[in-house]
Amino acid sequence: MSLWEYANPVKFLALSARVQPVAWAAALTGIVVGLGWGFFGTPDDFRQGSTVKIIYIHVPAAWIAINAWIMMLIASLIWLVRRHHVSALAARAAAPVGLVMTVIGLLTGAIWGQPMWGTWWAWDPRLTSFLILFLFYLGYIALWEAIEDPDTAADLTSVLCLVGSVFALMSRYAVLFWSQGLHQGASLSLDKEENISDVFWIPLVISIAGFTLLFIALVLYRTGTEISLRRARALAVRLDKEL
Amino acid sequence: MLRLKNIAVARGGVPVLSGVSFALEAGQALILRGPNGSGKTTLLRTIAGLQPALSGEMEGAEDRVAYSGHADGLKAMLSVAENLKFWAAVYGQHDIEGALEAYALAPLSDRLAGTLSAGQKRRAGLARLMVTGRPIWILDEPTVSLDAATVGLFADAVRAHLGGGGIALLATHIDLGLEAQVLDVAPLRAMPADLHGASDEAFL
Amino acid sequence: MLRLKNIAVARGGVPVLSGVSFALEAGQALILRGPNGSGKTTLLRTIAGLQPALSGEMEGAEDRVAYSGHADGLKAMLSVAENLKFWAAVYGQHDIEGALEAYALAPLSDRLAGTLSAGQKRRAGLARLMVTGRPIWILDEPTVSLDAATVGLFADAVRAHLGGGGIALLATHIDLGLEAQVLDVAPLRAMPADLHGASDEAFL
Amino acid sequence: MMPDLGKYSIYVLGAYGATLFLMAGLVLLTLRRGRAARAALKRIEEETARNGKG
Amino acid sequence: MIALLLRDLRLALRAGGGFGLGLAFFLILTVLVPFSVGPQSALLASIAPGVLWLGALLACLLSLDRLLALDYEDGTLDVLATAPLPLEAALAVKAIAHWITTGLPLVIAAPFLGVLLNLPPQGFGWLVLSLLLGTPALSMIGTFGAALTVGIKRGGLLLSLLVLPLYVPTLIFGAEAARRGAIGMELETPLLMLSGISLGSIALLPFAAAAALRMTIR
Amino acid sequence: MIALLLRDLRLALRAGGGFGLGLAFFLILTVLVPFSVGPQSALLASIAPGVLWLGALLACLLSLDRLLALDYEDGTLDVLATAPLPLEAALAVKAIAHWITTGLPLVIAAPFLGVLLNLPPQGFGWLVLSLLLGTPALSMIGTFGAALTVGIKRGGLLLSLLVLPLYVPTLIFGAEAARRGAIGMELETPLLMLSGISLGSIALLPFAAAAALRMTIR
Ligand code: HEM
Ligand SMILES: Nc1ncnc2c1ncn2[C@@H]1O[C@H](COP(=O)(O)OP(=O)(O)OP(=O)(O)O)[C@@H](O)[C@H]1O
Ligand SMILES: Nc1ncnc2c1ncn2[C@@H]1O[C@H](COP(=O)(O)OP(=O)(O)OP(=O)(O)O)[C@@H](O)[C@H]1O
Ligand SMILES: [Mg+2]
Ligand SMILES: [Mg+2]
Repeated sequence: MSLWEYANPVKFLALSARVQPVAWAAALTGIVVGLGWGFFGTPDDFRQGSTVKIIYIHVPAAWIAINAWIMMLIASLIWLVRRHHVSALAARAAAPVGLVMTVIGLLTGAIWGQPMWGTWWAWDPRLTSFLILFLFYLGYIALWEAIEDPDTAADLTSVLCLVGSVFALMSRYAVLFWSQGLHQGASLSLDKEENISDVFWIPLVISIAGFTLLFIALVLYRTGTEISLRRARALAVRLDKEL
Repeated sequence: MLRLKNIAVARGGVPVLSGVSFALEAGQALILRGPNGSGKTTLLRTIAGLQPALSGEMEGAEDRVAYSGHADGLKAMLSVAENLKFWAAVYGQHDIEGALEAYALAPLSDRLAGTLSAGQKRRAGLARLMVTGRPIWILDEPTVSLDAATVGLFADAVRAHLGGGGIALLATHIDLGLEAQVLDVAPLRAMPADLHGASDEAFL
Repeated sequence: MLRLKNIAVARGGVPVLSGVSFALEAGQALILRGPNGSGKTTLLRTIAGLQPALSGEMEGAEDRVAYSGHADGLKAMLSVAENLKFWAAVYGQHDIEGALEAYALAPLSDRLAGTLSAGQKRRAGLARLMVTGRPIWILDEPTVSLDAATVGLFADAVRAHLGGGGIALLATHIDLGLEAQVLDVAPLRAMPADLHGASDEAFL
Repeated sequence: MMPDLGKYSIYVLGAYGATLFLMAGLVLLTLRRGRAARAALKRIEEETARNGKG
Repeated sequence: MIALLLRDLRLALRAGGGFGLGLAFFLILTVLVPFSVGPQSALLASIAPGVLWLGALLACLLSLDRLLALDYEDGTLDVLATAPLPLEAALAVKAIAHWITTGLPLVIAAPFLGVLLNLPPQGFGWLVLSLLLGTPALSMIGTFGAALTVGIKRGGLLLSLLVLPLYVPTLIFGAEAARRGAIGMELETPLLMLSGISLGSIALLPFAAAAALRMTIR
Repeated sequence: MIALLLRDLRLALRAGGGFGLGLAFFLILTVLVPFSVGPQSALLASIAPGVLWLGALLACLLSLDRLLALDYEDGTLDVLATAPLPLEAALAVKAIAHWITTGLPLVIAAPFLGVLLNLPPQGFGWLVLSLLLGTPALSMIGTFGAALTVGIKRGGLLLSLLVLPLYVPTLIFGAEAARRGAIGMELETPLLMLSGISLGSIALLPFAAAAALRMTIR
């Protein structure tokens, strides 16, 4: 059976009904364990003190924020090329989740910045790119909301997502050119020597996994909501076709 | 020649008509009738190529259609003659005299389109069809706001177009005095059973 | 009662009609006829109080008029019922059931006005008149885009309004089957000799 | 049980609090909207079934 | 009148109604400022109150063209003008609805954007206060401008042009108050002037706006 | 195609057509900046290139909603979509017309406004050059945004919201080039990037815009 079978809303709902309980439970476990361990069970950093505990939220949120957009990009492409409704609706369902995660990343970063850098906000390239990503989420959601016809909305938001991704990438280079950074470099790469020590690393990875599962569970549920709305609309139309 | 076979059309993702079939030879006209909301506008827009059909086959429409919808496509800040000249140029034509004459627009040709009355504006909108040089005219309620005399001018223009080997497809609620076939779309309403290809079909 | 005496009206600074006089008692209707551009819209807007008359006297119109022009005054993003309720509230009324019923709008009442077809939209626009509670209806080409059945509904609504002591003033190009006086405005076209009060008179 | 957060306690607690608030909000709104949509669908499905077509 | 206010608010909240768009514009504009003048935080801090006031003003300005033009196009204004409601009251209500959907969110969002521009901590309260006192004037003046330009197709830019000069006094006193607040100077005078402008606008401009509207729709 | 270009230019020149409105907005905005950030000339000089770029960008942005919406409302787009002209070409022509009527005047006016903001003398040439290279991208990106939002009633503010993030790279490189020019730094890289963005947009965006437009009018 091909993967595309699940592009059928009914099949998708059936599958998602089976996956969802597992996803929710695993997400809850991951988040509780990851954050709990991070908050209660890890030592303070010798330089950053207890603020290092923010990392267990900040990094997973930032990770989801970026990957949610990539998922939306892929879903948009699938919709444009193969016109599978579920993928368009999944993109729509993911956007608000990505937006909230972006906000969490921004907020926790800002809170972290105050004790570490002495400022809530600096125009560092990483921070700035993130803010631009936030704007792209806003525009994408606003376009979905503004268009009445669901298929047209799916088409147009997909085009926006494609073109927007190109411009977001260009913005990243522009921002790097424009300002030098304060922000941490990537410290989670597997091949690098100076990885952060294991005490921080393990709860962080658990937390990232928890956030990712939460994202999956939320998107599955929200896609189901969108499918219900479309289905209700389709049925309603056929009912009061009496004109 | 324009041939439709078993066409189904949708509006707002909802199928409104299905099983529309007809064939028009050069010199023939077809009048669509049907109550409000039956899908005439949707069908005409589909034939004009402004939206895709749900299913079915269509032949002979591509690049041969001149469409005139509820809006007139006139710029308020250009004079009637300028408007017509622009559309003539877009369609690779030059002469607008014939069109001005056919709708008695000569006295208004230097007026800005924005200062015309409802009926005068419609007249200028109809004249636009004559400068396209396209063989198939698709007209959605062309005589809205027109007085009786102008409806006569319009009927003459359509007859001349048909006489020259053209085809005309009209949706209207009133009688135009044209000798043409009539297609009542009311019985063609899309039934739940034959909603194939509706964009929301996957959700049922 | 609505009485006009020797009214002259202008559009874009140019007088279009002069010497318009008529009187309507409760229960009477008047249909304005005239070719395109003769000034019917201008006259109706003047009577509704949307623009001043050049000269002449008018009685009985103030604050008793409900006007319906080429546009319908419907918000695309509100449902039909919400639109009607809003207008009812503005005119201090509450009940919209009668209006929905008169135009068979009940099945459409939860649809957003923006998704209606041309004729359905017009129907909702006409229903608005019924929730104003105003005695004088002024209607500019009310039956544009309406199918025959709905024209019948409209005629019934007007008859009911007249029967309740109302007055109706209509401009139309088609026959509505109403028993009403008819005023042809064509002979009333403003002559250069009687341009009293035109806004450019001072320059003559 | 509560770890000693030192002078940074407001920052850490603030970050955790804000996050929990936002995530709870997201989940609750998602569930609420989902429930409403599913209920509406159920209603209309029943109506369709009653009308004997669909 | 309540019906009109409720309708306007409901329309603003509906999909595509534009609620929150002014806010988003404000946000984006604030973000663009560092991109154009550079990321140095001292420079940004010194222009922050002015930029925020200017941003709020522009966000307000850009939402003005929806204020009356939509009602004009679909014939609502024609009907309102012949309805029992006095046109002055209708316009005042529309200005209030505009303030609630545009001005108020801007006031609430301003401190957060102040963070982005490194506004000094002591300036936040004064910034919010000055916006709270000044934005009602912006909405009311804007309604007047909208009434002047309503008949003009896509008159948005013309509207901006007409309204911007009228906004100058509000902007000067508002930005001055916010700037003085940020650097801890005395700021009673500009705040008083700002309140005066708002009160005067609310008291008088509905009449001017109604007069203008009667002329444009005729 | 020439006919379309000429018609657009003629419409822009007619009364109410909007030619010069973008320019006037640019002017007023520049004048408002000293009112909002205060009159110190050193501060103004240091933000001048950025303010001028931002002003040009906003002036461009605000004229976008006339670009297609008017043609949509009066049915012209429906007819254009069924006309022999490819829609991609029609949209490219409309972007060119927009640039000629909006971008070009801004480029020409920028030096004069630079004087108002104490822009250092050596910066004038670079400012003009950077605008000349960057404004075509603004027009083309704007056309794409307009095509996305054309069916939406008064989508002006939404249009701004969608287009502003897309404008970010152009703004950064443009303003950076102008700023470096004003203080005499090396500026080859930003100018090259700016040209690259413009050329890329002109080559690719007409296709995206035409695709979007086909979706909106159907
Ligand atoms: C509002 C301000 C901030 C924003 C928008 C922000 C954004 C980001 C982003 C986008 C990432 C990348 C995550 C990934 O690559 O998956 C990240 C990672 C990280 N951030 Fe921040 N950040 C902010 C402030 C801070 C502050 C103040 C600190 C600490 C002093 C900090 C510490 C870190 C660390 C340690 C990482 C992990 C780096 C890695 O493993 O790649 N951030 N942040
Ligand atoms: N955006 C939309 N969303 C959902 N349904 C729509 C939308 N637009 C139109 N409809 C519906 O589609 C149907 C067909 O409309 P269409 O405009 O084709 O009818 P029509 O035959 O032209 O009617 P009229 O004679 O009133 O112009 C109508 O029932 C209408 O309510
Ligand atoms: N803005 C304007 N400036 C100058 N003349 C105008 C303007 N608007 C309309 N006119 C002219 O005024 C005259 C009266 O127009 P009006 O709209 O009242 O006619 P009408 O009788 O309603 O016509 P129709 O039946 O076509 O609707 C027309 O000749 C028209 O050309
Ligand atoms: Mg129709
Ligand atoms: Mg008329």
